[in-house]
Amino acid sequence: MEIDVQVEGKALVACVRGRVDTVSAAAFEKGLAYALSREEKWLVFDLSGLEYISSAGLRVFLTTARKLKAKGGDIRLAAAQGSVKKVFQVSGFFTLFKHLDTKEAALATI
Amino acid sequence: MEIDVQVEGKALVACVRGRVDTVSAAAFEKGLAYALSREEKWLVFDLSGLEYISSAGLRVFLTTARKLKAKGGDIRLAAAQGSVKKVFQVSGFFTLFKHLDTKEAALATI
Amino acid sequence: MQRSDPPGGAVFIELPARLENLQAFIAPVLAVARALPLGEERCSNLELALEESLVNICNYAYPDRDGTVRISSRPEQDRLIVGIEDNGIAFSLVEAAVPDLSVDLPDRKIGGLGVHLVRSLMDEVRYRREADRNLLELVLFFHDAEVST
Amino acid sequence: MQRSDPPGGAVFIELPARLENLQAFIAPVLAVARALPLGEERCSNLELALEESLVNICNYAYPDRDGTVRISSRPEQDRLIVGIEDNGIAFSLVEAAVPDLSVDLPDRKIGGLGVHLVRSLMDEVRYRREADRNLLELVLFFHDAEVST
Ligand SMILES: Nc1ncnc2c1ncn2[C@@H]1O[C@H](COP(=O)(O)OP(=O)(O)O)[C@@H](O)[C@H]1O
Ligand SMILES: Nc1ncnc2c1ncn2[C@@H]1O[C@H](COP(=O)(O)OP(=O)(O)O)[C@@H](O)[C@H]1O
Repeated sequence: MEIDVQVEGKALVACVRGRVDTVSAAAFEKGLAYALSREEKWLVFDLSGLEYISSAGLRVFLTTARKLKAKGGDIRLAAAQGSVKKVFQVSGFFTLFKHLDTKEAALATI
Repeated sequence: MEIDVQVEGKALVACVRGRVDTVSAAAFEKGLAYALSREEKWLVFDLSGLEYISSAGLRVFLTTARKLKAKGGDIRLAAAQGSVKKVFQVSGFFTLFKHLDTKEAALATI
Repeated sequence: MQRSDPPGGAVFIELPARLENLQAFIAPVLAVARALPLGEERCSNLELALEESLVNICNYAYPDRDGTVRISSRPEQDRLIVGIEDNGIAFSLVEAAVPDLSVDLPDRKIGGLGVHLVRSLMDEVRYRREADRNLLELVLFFHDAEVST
Repeated sequence: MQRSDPPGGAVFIELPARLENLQAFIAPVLAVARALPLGEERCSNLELALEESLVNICNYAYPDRDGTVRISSRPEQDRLIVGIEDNGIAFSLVEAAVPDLSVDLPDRKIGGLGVHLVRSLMDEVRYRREADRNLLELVLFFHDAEVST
């Protein structure tokens, strides 16, 4: 799992790559702590490089979204691929969160 | 497997960390190409961070030493630990090459 | 290479039910699956279903003692069956309640996705309690486009 | 946790003899070994012996066709036995020649260390050819300081 967070306008973009599983979910959550400590309240997840996610990782999206909603913001999902996209969909994440094909499209919805 | 090579006086020091197995031996060899392309003909392997080595990795030490000997130099081994040290010893490497407890001691023999 | 043997794959592993053993359980079963006409996406679904069910056994099946898990896997004619057994507390992954996924974020349960994912991503999930053992079976049918006969 | 079950470990895996399956063979056997009174250094020796013998089967046992390897592992009273089986060309790891390790670098053979390491690091190595199969057994006795009885 690799994550890097960058400011793009009034939002943050978190680019997540590799595997977020039971073992690496804690590192994923830690990697987001910086994003949550900032004043931006919108966070776009660029998932184009995410290869695998399990429920321990999905949980982090839910808790992160709750924290940002409490500030008046939210998360957006972008560019989930293949089996990862299927997992998000089956988990109902595409009704909870907007999912766009690209990071740019996701940023444009904010 | 991680390797970094630095110049120390008239020798090079290659610090090898992690695992050198059948799969990563090729990357190990590639990481040494830079060292072999330089004019220094002495190479000290700092093995303090090496956790595992299999015969595919041992082979790289032998071929590297041959190349340096052809230039009038050699390799030195330093700081092999635990089961890795056992593997070098059983393979006869401590009669082929000088092994010292520290990188500094190995550099002092050149 | 002149000809191919049948892919040949079978796994039986019993190990302590501990998270540090996750990959030791999952990697061989996935290697069996990858040699079968399932396709990469369904192999990835299987990996996820294995992780979720094994993690739950490690976390919940043995609340007050150590215990083991057995995993076994072998292709049948038209399907891969993976058996997962433990002798922890009775738990039916087939009947367990799953969270309501239609509610909005404030009311949405944070947990409970693991069981839901296993049931959604496998073609068939069977459970029975036999003596003091939980016997779970995950089934994937071969019906990938790449089937080679 | 109130009490410990016996460590409980057993492995049987058959997979195509391919380097990409190395970890799928090795990880479960190592997990069995790590739950036994062998100590970390001897577990690492076992990892190496498994890698060397499996890599050789992948590289040499099936020169002109695909084939499989079976690995099985189970603790007996005072030892861990790991069986490695293939039906490739006959090869006795016990009798194979090993390079002369006393000669100096110019004369030293570059290969041949794998067989030598397996024989040096295991407590016992047994080989027999049965029908068209190679049956190799690697044995480690429990005699680590941490033995708990
Ligand atoms: N093997 C098991 N043994 C006992 N209880 C279990 C087992 N697996 C799951 N459970 C119960 O089912 C619940 C839902 O599991 P799951 O869907 O994986 O979500 P989570 O683990 O995030 O709660 C768990 O919280 C636990 O109470
Ligand atoms: N399973 C096997 N089947 C056939 N030949 C083998 C097998 N294992 C090893 N050999 C032969 O024994 C030789 C020595 O093997 P090894 O000590 O691992 O060194 P290397 O693979 O570096 O040559 C190999 O080169 C090969 O010719």
